[in-house]
Amino acid sequence: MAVILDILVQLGQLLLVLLLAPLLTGYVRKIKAHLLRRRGPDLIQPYRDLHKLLRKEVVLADNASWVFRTAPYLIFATTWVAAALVPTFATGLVFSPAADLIAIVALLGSARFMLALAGLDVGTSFGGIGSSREMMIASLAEPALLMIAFTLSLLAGSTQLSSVATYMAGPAVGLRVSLAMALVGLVMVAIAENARIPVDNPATHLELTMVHEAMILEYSGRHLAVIEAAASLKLLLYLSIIGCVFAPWGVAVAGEGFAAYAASLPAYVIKLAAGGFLLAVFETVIAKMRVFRVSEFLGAALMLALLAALLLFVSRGT
Amino acid sequence: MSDPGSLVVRAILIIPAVSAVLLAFLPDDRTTARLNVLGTLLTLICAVTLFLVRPEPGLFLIVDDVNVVFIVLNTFVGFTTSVFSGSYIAHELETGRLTHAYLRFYHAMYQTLMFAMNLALLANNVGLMWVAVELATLTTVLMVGIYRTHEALEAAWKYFILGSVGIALALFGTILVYLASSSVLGEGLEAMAWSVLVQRASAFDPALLNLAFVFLLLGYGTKVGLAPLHAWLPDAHAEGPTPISAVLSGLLLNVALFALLRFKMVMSANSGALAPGPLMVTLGLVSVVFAAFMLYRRDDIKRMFAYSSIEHMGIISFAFGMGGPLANFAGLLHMIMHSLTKSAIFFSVGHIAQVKGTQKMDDIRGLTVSHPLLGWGLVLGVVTIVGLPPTGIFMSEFLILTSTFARAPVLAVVLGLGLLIALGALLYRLNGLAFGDAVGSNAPSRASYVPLFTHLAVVLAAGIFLPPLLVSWFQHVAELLG
Amino acid sequence: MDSFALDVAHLFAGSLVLVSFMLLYQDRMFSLLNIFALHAFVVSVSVAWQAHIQNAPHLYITAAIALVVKAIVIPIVLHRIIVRLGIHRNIENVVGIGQTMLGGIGLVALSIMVMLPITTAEGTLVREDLAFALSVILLGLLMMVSRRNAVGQVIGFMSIENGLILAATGAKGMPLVVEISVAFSILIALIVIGIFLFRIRERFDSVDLHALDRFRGERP
Amino acid sequence: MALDVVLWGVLTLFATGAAAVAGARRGSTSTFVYAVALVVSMVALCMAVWTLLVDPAATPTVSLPIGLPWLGAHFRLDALAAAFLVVVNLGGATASLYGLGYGRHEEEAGRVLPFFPAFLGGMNLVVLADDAFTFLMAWEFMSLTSWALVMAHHRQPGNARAGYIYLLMASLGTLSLLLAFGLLAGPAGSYTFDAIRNTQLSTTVATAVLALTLLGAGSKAGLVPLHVWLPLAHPAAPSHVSALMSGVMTKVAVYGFVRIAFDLMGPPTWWSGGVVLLFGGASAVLGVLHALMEHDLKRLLAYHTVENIGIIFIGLGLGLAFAANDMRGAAALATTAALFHVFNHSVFKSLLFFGSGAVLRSTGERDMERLGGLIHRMPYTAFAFLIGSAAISALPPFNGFVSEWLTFQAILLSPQLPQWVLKFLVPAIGGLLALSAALAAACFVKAFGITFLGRARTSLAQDARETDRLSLGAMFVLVVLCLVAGVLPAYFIDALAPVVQGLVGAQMPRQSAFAWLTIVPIAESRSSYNGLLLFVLIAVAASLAAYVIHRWASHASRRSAPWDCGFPDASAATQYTAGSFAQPIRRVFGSVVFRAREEIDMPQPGDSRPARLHVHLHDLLWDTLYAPVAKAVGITADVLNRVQFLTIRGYLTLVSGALVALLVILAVWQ
Repeated sequence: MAVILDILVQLGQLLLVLLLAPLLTGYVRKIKAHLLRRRGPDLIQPYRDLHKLLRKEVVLADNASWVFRTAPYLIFATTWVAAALVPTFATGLVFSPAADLIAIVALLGSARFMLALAGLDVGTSFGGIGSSREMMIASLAEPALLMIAFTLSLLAGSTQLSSVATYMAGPAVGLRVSLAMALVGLVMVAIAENARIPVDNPATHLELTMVHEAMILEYSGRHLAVIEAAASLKLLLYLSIIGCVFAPWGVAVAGEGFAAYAASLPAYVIKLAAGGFLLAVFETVIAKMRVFRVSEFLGAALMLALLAALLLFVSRGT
Repeated sequence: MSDPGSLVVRAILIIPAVSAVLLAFLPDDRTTARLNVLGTLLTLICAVTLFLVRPEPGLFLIVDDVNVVFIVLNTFVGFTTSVFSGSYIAHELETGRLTHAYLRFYHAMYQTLMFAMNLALLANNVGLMWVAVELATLTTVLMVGIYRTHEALEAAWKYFILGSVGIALALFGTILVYLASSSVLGEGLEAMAWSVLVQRASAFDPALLNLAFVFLLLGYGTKVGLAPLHAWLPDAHAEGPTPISAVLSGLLLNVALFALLRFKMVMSANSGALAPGPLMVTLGLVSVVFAAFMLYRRDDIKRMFAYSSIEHMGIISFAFGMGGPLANFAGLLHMIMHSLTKSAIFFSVGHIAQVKGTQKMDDIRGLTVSHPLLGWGLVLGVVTIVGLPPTGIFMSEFLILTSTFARAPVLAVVLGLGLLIALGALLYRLNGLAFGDAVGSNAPSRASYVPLFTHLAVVLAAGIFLPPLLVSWFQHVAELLG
Repeated sequence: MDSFALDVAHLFAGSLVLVSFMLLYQDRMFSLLNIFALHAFVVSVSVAWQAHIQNAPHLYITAAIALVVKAIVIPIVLHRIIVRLGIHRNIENVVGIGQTMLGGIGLVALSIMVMLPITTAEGTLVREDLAFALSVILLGLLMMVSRRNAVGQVIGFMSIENGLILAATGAKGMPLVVEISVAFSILIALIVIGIFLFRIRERFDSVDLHALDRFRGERP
Repeated sequence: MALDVVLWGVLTLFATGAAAVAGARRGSTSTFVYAVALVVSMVALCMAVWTLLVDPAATPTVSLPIGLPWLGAHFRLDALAAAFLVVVNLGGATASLYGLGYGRHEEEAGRVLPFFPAFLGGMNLVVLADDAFTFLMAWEFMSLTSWALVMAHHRQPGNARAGYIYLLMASLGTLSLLLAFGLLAGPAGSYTFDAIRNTQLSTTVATAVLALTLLGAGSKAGLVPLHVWLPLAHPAAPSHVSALMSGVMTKVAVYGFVRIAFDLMGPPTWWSGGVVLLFGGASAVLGVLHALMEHDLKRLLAYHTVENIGIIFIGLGLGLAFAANDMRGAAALATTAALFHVFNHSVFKSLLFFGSGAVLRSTGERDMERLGGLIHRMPYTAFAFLIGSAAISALPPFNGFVSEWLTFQAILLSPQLPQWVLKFLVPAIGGLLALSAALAAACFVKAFGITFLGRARTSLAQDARETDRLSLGAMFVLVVLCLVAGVLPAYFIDALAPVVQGLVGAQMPRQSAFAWLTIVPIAESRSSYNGLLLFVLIAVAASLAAYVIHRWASHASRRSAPWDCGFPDASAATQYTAGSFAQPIRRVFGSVVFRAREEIDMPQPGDSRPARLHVHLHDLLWDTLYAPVAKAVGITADVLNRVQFLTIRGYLTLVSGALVALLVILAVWQ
């Protein structure tokens, strides 16, 4: 009985992230528009877009193979599962032992792998550009992320996000330079991974510097819809990770009952809102950089993460 | 001396001697090759019976654990080479490189050489052995020059001069040994008999023995082909008829080394004498490394394998120089394995050079395509000679290297690198010779494959299984070698 | 055996070394032959003396062989060859005579040094005889090394053989087999050298080994 | 019993090889040889699995009166041997199955068939050997037979050189192992492994042995900088042999290292772990970077072997470091990770080579730049290759991820190491590992994407046909294994427990006992992973999404020309190529690692010749390590070669010089 209840809560999180993700995307767009003194689309505009796309017919390129057609669903499913395994409103949910931070990173890697292949499938030059650059970015972002995981594990003795969150909420943490560096590194990686400015521009289509959009250029209809949904989920996932690790306040622990969940849910939404706001501000004040500067950007993230880990040794003094 | 054993021993000497005389005078060249084979076969059969009956040692001749294996090896390779020689010489007659008169001479010399080598191995008298080795040298000098080309004459001349100097040095060493022993054993034949020398060596004057050994090492070492005394060897191998190259590398070098071994036993039986080990190790290492580098710049296929023989003689000297039961055993094993393998290589090389009409390696390519049996025979031979398993050479090199490394790591590393460098050169050439598109004549070869593959099979079998009898003999000899 | 006999043997051995030096010193073909004949003669006398004092009549044979073959026949044959080939010019030395002599003295010193620690029952004289024989051998080698001309080298080689005979006869009671083998090898050496010289004459204009060296395998 | 069966199997293999020499010309020989190899491998595989699962404690030994006469040949089947026997024979069985189909069209059958079973037999013997002589004999025999297989297609340009460098490096490796055993066995020559285990080594000797073992086993395994032969030799062989060489033979080399470093040498030292880690890290990153620059499909795979060997050695190095500090649990984790990766890599590398073989067969091309769009022509091969790519890129839920994840978990334990050097080194190695994993994914996007996706770049790719069923069968067996080992790793880890127990004296917690088959290396609060759950969740989520959308939203689709931002009907030549795909990464890493230089040849206006882009890459390791050696050998050979052309007088001088020198020595010595 308890197991079924646990699973229900887990399924609840699955639905929650799925429902919240487009809202987050819409929210960030809205804030950005406000910052540019535009009105911007509705908060729920992403839902409308998805709905519209889902109902449209798919136009497949002549050469598209089954990889092209199955990839969207796999990308979506993988990202969704990954997002559902990150502690949002509660830690220690029943499926959370299925994947620690490293596994979650790897799941995102799987999604990216499929996406990059899909970009190559039709055999156009734009798809190739996107895939190639995406993999270059990932090749730097992933190590940075893993080094951050290393720093956290060093501190919390775990890569399990639930455990990390519990530890970070506890009194033993204190203010640490390492953590700040890890946070900055993580933010940089999140920006790169989510194709945000300055690494990529999600709102462009005719720019030779585009990455993510180049890969999905050939997608249409429901395929495009699930890919967009996956992208939103990914943004949510990263904000959730940052939230649960660096702002682990108000997170319920699994099994505390629905009252606790009800209390922690608003905290989660507030965290997302704050994160989204900061992202929008950041994106507004900074300029897009050349593709080959990205490696320096991410290299800095990697260095920060490494420094964070090494500083930890020094500050711990053991 | 009328027991069956001594009869056999005499037969081993008489058969080749009689054959030599017969072959020198019989005119019909069709049967001479067969007679040659028959003579060596009979000698081989007699030699094999030595495993069963062993005569009492006399003052002139002896059969003991030390030489019995080498006698059988000698007659065996002599026999297989004569088989090979049959088909080789037939081709030489066809192409007109040899005339009938020279053929008679060749066969007579071949049997004389067999006689001389058997005598050297059987001799229980240092003087007699010296005479036999010299006889063997002289016959091979004549055979090396048999083609009478500029190169052949020059090679023979070089061989003759260097060999004669070697002879002289070895004789001086022998005289010194006699001097050392006669003051203890008294004058006469006793003072020159192995069996006595080894037993009484502890009483000899060490200083005299030391001096003697220096001369013997250089004298017989010239025959062995140790660098820097090797100069005659590559050219003699390259310019003479290939059966002679096979016998030279396979047997004569061994016989000379065998002579050195006998003296080394005397040395190690005398505690006051200079340890011969360091000298042999030095010469051996120099030979290995030198020959290994020399292999890289060879164009002539036979000369290349001649250098490989120098390398292997170096390995063997090194092993005996290191001493100890393992290294000595390995050295003995290596002598046998090398002689079988190298002669096998020359068998295939001989036919290859005949078929392709050249000894220049740049003009020989893709043998496994054009002549699969010869080509693969060569591949097997080279793979064996560089010490790849599962052959006897791998076993002996394994023992030498592992047993040395624990005692003298630097030496083992130098030796190992030398082997590796040689392997690099030989494999590099093998690549060109055996693989790729075939170049040159594709004419089928009327080769005798039996000797080639018999040798290779024996070497392979030895790598997997050594007969216990052989092992116990070797272990006994290894003990004597100290 | 009295010490006088040994002293005489010693004298002969010493004079052989002296003759070896004379050989080294020569730079004319014919005088080289003559000195070699003298060399062989000294050996022959020395062997005969040994036969006398050791009471070993078979050594007389060796002495006779040395006298007849090496002191008479070979010089004559070589003389003819030289005349026929027209190579009776000066011998080309690799290094100067002076340096060669210096080297020779060094070699003699080396032989004596090497022989010093030897202790035989017969005493010091045998030791010095051996040292002389070794000197003759080393000087012969030096001669082979320092002469460019084939005839010179052959003579150098034969002087080595003479040194060997000296050593062999000095070793008391050494079975006959050794002497015979020495003679035997000399005989064969001569035959073979003759054959080669003949062939070499056939194909080259001189027996100077430089001509041979031109026909080496593998030289580009 | 199991050991006897395997040894008989090996004998059967050798006999088959010998028989194949005789029947090489006949067509049916191929079927016969591969069938026998398949059966024998299957039997040996069953025996090994049985030993590992049912009876790992029993270590049967057999001693045969062959080999070194007074020693005999010793064989022993312990848990470690059984584990590697599984790898060897799984690879052998699938390669034989693949060969049944693939080998039928072999042009040089006579050069493949005799050596294939012998190669398999040799690898089995290495794993079973229990004395130094038998071990080295089998080891070098394995090299020799694989060399022969590399030389099978000797007429293709480059193969002869590949074979040459291969055998030379293999011999270098054997030589150093030989010397290592010389040290281990001591001057008395106690060559049996039992005797070696019982000897105590001094620190100096242990250092030398470790260095020599790294050199010996590393050169066979393809550890940087000893890897130069590997990308040349592996691709040169027929593809099923490439699979064996890359997937299995390198593992046998790992076995050799494990056997000596963990088993024979006794307690390790911490710095040995550090050294191994360094080599492992360098191999992982350099291997994958080289692979990224490579456009030859098989060579790309071969470079990936270097990378994966690096990952395995990282695990082994950690195991050594932990074991040296008596952190048994951590050592068990690291070693398990390495051994599991051994298995995993053998599975997916074989799979990928099979796939590349199928491509090679149907197109005759290995150059990716001339392929493309094969997914339409060879759908099954493409699917299998895709799974293999995902697995080797360490993507969940496949097997490659699990072992890399375990390695990461072991790395995360490194702060507990007392040595400061290791404390700093291991995180850096972790960074390298992460980098290599990410680059591997990039590389396989390239490999799969350029080869199978997009449009055909040449008519060869256009006319490709799907490969035969037997080959596909072999591939799909491995596909299933990739997935099974990925979603149910608990059983595999448990199977390795006795092996690890024997090596480091501890084992990981029993994994199959955890709820939901989650794998938990240390403790659940620390880290855990559940491939099964992820797989099920992803499968359900994807199917659900697809079902819901198709049911309630839309399922209509139509075909049309690609959109491509409005560019009309571009030719296939405008696709991204392998070179252009790798360009960003080349820009980022290449300038340092490869001294990459791009040269643009742009014609003047009016000039009608095409513009060209030349990319120059340098293999710095080759340039700095190998080329100078080759040059030095060449110069020495030239100098010494003058001795061949002296006059007789010159030679006589040498002889006299030697004599005088010896006499002088004698005079001085006395």
